[in-house]
Amino acid sequence: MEWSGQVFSWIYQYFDNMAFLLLAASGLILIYGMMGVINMAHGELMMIGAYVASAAFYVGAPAPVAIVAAGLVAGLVGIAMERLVIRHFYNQLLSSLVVTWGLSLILSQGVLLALGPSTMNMPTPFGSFSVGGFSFGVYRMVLFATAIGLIAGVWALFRFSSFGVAARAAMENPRMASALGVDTKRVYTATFAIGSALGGIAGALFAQTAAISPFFGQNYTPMAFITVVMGGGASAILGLVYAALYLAGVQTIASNVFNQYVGYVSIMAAAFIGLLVMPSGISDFVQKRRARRMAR
Amino acid sequence: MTGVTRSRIPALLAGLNGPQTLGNSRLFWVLWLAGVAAFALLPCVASRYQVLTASNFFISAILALSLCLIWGFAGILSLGQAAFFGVGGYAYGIVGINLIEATGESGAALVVGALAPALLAAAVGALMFYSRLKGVYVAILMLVVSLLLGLFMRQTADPAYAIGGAYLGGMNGLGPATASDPSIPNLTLGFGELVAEFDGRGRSFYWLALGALVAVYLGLRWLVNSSFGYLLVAVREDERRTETFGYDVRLIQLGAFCISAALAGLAGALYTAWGTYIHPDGFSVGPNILVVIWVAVGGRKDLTSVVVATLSLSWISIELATWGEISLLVLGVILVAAMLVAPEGVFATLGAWFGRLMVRSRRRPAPPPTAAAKLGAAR
Amino acid sequence: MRAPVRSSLASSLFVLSVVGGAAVATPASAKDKITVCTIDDLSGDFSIMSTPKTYGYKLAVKEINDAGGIEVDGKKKLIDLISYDGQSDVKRYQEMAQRCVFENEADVVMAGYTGAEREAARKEVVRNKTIYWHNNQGEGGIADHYSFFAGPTPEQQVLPAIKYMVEKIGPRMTFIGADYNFCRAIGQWVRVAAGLAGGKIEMEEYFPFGVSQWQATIDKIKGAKPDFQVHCLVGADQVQFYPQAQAAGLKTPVWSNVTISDGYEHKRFAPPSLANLYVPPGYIEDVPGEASKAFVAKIRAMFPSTPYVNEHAAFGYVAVKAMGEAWKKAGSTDTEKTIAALESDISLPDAPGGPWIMRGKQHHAAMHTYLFKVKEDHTLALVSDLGMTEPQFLTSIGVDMTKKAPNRQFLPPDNPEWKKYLAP
Amino acid sequence: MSAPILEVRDVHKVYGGVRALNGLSLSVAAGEIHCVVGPNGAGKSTFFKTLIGVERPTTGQVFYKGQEVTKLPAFRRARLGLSVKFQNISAFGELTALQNLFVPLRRNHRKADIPARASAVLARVGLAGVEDTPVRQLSHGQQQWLSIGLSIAAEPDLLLLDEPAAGLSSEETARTAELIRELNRSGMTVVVIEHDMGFIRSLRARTSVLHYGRLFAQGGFDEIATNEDVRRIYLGAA
Repeated sequence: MEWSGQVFSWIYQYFDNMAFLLLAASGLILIYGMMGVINMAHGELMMIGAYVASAAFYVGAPAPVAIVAAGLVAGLVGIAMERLVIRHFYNQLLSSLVVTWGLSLILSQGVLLALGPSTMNMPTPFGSFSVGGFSFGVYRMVLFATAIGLIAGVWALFRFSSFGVAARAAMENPRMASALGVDTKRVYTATFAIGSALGGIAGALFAQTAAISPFFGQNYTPMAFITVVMGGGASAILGLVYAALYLAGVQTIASNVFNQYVGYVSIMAAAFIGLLVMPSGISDFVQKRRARRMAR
Repeated sequence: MTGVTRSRIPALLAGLNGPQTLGNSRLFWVLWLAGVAAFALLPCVASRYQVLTASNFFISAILALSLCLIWGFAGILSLGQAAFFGVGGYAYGIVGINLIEATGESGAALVVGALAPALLAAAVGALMFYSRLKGVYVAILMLVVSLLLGLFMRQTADPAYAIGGAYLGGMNGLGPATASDPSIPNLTLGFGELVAEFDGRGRSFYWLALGALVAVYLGLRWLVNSSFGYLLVAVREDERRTETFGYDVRLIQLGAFCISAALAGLAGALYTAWGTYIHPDGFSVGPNILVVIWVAVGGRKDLTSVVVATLSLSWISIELATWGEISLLVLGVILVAAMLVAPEGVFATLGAWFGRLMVRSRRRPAPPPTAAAKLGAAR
Repeated sequence: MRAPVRSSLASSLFVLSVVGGAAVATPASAKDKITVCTIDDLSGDFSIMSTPKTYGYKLAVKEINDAGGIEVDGKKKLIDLISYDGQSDVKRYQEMAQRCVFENEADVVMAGYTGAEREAARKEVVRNKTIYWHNNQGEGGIADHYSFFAGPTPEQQVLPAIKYMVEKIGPRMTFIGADYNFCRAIGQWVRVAAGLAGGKIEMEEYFPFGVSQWQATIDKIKGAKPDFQVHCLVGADQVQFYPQAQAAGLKTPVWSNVTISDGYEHKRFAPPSLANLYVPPGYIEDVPGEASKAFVAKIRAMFPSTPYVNEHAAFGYVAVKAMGEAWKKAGSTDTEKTIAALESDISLPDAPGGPWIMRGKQHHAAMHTYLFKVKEDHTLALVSDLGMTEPQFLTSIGVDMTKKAPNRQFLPPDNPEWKKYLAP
Repeated sequence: MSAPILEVRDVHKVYGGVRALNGLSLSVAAGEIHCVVGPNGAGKSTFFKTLIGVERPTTGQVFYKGQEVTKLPAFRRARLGLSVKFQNISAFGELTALQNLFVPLRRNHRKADIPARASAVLARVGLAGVEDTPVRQLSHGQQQWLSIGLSIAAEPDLLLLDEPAAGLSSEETARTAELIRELNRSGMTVVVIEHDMGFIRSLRARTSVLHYGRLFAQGGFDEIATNEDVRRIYLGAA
């Protein structure tokens, strides 16, 4: 066991912790940040992704195909949810929370009734590598890279594409946007579908390391929300990255200096303190600091 | 409507009526009294199980009212109301175990059960409101507080986690530290020889819980229709504007928050006394969301609706639990349907609709059209 | 102006009282039957483990009823099985336990998977002087007049299995577990077992339920270089340890008494995540023997979609059968008479896992436990039949339930002889 | 001219890279009506917010009655006798007019006295008789006047009005101007922030023009109205 291995292990854990938060929150950030909807059923979209990926995998599809299929199905379910229910609850935080809690009960319980209490997960691919006497799973790094890729993709989509411009306009001022010829309804539906698809993909990715059950997603939702809210609304996607950097950093340090129990508690404590210091989230805080610096 | 009814209602009721609450007419109060009387007489016809279950529903309704005060009237969203309920419950149990043999009563434990969460709310609330935390950030922060409390309570399985004679007990719940310590006492009120014990399974506890619910309900009606209540609504509608009248909005929010926490704590203490059991599961996400569901489905801006919704939903979900696997699915469908049909709350919408219907059927337009109203109509 | 609300309230009140009236009217007919009331997680996180338990109940009740019922008070009576869904929600257990006791006037209540569920239901049942059963493994040591336990206790699993591991694999072990009562108790039992068998615990750490990233712990375990690991990882998040450890190349053998027997993880994780895992169930589908095969066949005939016949199914079945024997022996459903019968060492020679005997002085049962090992392809190999294991802990600290029930829970620190093993 | 009741010195305010105020200095004399005008984006709303304490200036100072109040929160400034009315209607829609007036009045008066005082305030702003009407049922103009009523119920020394004539008919605008003059006659200093030059004209008061976050010009209304530079920035903005 060498120092290089220990140091790499810390970095590895940091990336791993970050990947967890980023993946769990990547779909939520769109739905919460752009539509003001707290989607408690996001975990169920992840669960659907996990089921679809696993089913596709065991009928012979290669893993990447299974993951894409998971995204597609979750996206379709998202469209149905949005058209039938969610569209009545834009920007109503707690009402949307209640209604999506109901949806989450329906989805998880429906899957339980239809498919039974569990299914086989997928094998973890890629094996391991070692650094300085420590060995590490390759897949966790792939998760991290994928998470970064997905976030960057979403950012680019909303930043550069014409859909992104229309979406941002619709979020900012729906009436103005529709007067300018943006079909706001379709933009909302598409945004929700993309958020849902991201959830499905995240679920499929987690399905390769976690057991799959109808209640698979519920373990991710609260932590994902804390991350999203911590990020703040000033710049949603950047905020998510800040929040993941911050929370995963605190967790990694605390788990290694103390133990993993403290590490877990410290995420919550860090969110508590972070929100008090930055009452509108990290991205808002950063933006204000920058503004103040420019003024001087 | 208010203008008409004000003069006709006895002075006693005037303080309880106002536009902050639906149901201000004489008819409403007659029906209200009939409802309370029916509940009071319920133990005479219902089985023991129904009585003790209804006691639990009343306690839930107090918890729901506590959230209604801050969410519906002061505009503070909280996803951590069950934290105060849990703290109140544990406080009652801990104090009760330690004092019951010395004093022979557990009224002090009930008081601590309300005060402990109020103190917690004062501390957390001061930090939140003086940091200018708002909206969803308050909601999430309170959820984090609740989860942290739950994390702590779950890992107290070690016997070292004992406060006097009370062993926190981790996931298995609060209990006596040693064989010689008493278990969580029934609610026992009074002094010396003059004590009355309220067994959570009996009628006396039922009436006590009903009385507590009625008292909290009337107390909150009075509060929200008082000038402090107007202030709460003012804060909800426009924090900044209220501040420009010289009010420290943060202090008002903190006050409402502490009152709400004390009521939630009272409910928690009653819950512990009811089942003589308290466990850390109450701090997790589900129970916190459940309170929000009760309030949202009822209609967060009306106290009566919240009580009716809590009683109905509790009853529905406990009946559904006997249906087996399909129960949660049906509950989900009910929630989604309720929110789609009446996003502002099923019972509040129903009440407002019936209010309009009553007015129309009497063929009397609601307010005597003032010059101002005419002017408004003309525009 | 809120008449509709009031009137809907009034009508629900009416419904309540009608239901109440009906309930008051029913006991007469209910007395013709023996009522077994069960509460299990049919939905929520724990439905994976607990759904098969209801299969065990249903099979046992069917068998008893098909044989014409049980003769009590001079009359053959059938068993009426009432099952509620606890929804993996502790508060629901409390509420449903009340319903069992007061509304259904149950003769016995069987409820709960986790310790929290068990205590929520058990406290309510025993304070109303009704017989309570818990039918899967637990932390053991509960000495209560009304409470009976069908499943194995830690002393029956940990002591023989750790002894085997120390002797066959090596003395040095690491312990990781969920931070709650059950795993804390298992931790204490592992220390006792290590002390008794001459093993050494190199590392002991507890984790909250939400933990799902394990690299730091994997590093630590590797650093400790144990001969084998002891695990008490509980819940969907924590069991992610296994694929992560495989991926990170941690191949040290693992012993765990919470895996496979409840949640049949070997059927849910893609191989080889769980390879080299040793488990000590009181019963699982793979237990050899005619009784086991017959039991699996009967469960599958009745419930073809059963994913795996686990410990819950077996001990749910055993508990109802044991109550049947006790009622028969007592000739009555009277609570005290039934308890007296149960305390006379009721035995089931043909239980799925082999002979099973309720030890009346302990309210826990003697039974076979087995040591299985998970192979690369996730099939299970029987390593050792640990033999008939007796519950002795309560007796060893001087408790005799047939004489006086202390109505509390005892844990290893209550045995003064073990103080030396438990000291950190 | 008497001593300034309100003074801002070299105030800067930056939002995310945008300089809303850029070295603004301005003073208001006790007892006057003072109008602040400027084209869109001149920094009027930001100026208003820094005066009432909702926003803090990035740099610079604000004085009220000779005391520095730069870092004082809004409610403390209000207690010093500074009262405001926001641009959008800022009465509480879900309360009745009387209950609205409870909010400013309950700080200084006993509960029993409040209804009578409230009626007096309502009469003063021309709204006698609407006590029990929920505010959302009032017309737009009535809500504006009630909002002014709320502000004066606090019995301030300085009244800040942000666009009091926004969305009003010409008849209502004239009544509003009359109300402001009447309040000023009773001893209140009034600062009116307004985009609409027509309304300012009817007040005929000292006027400051803001442009790009600075004081651009100051003087009597006629002086300002005939100033070529002011005309140019207004037309340029339009």
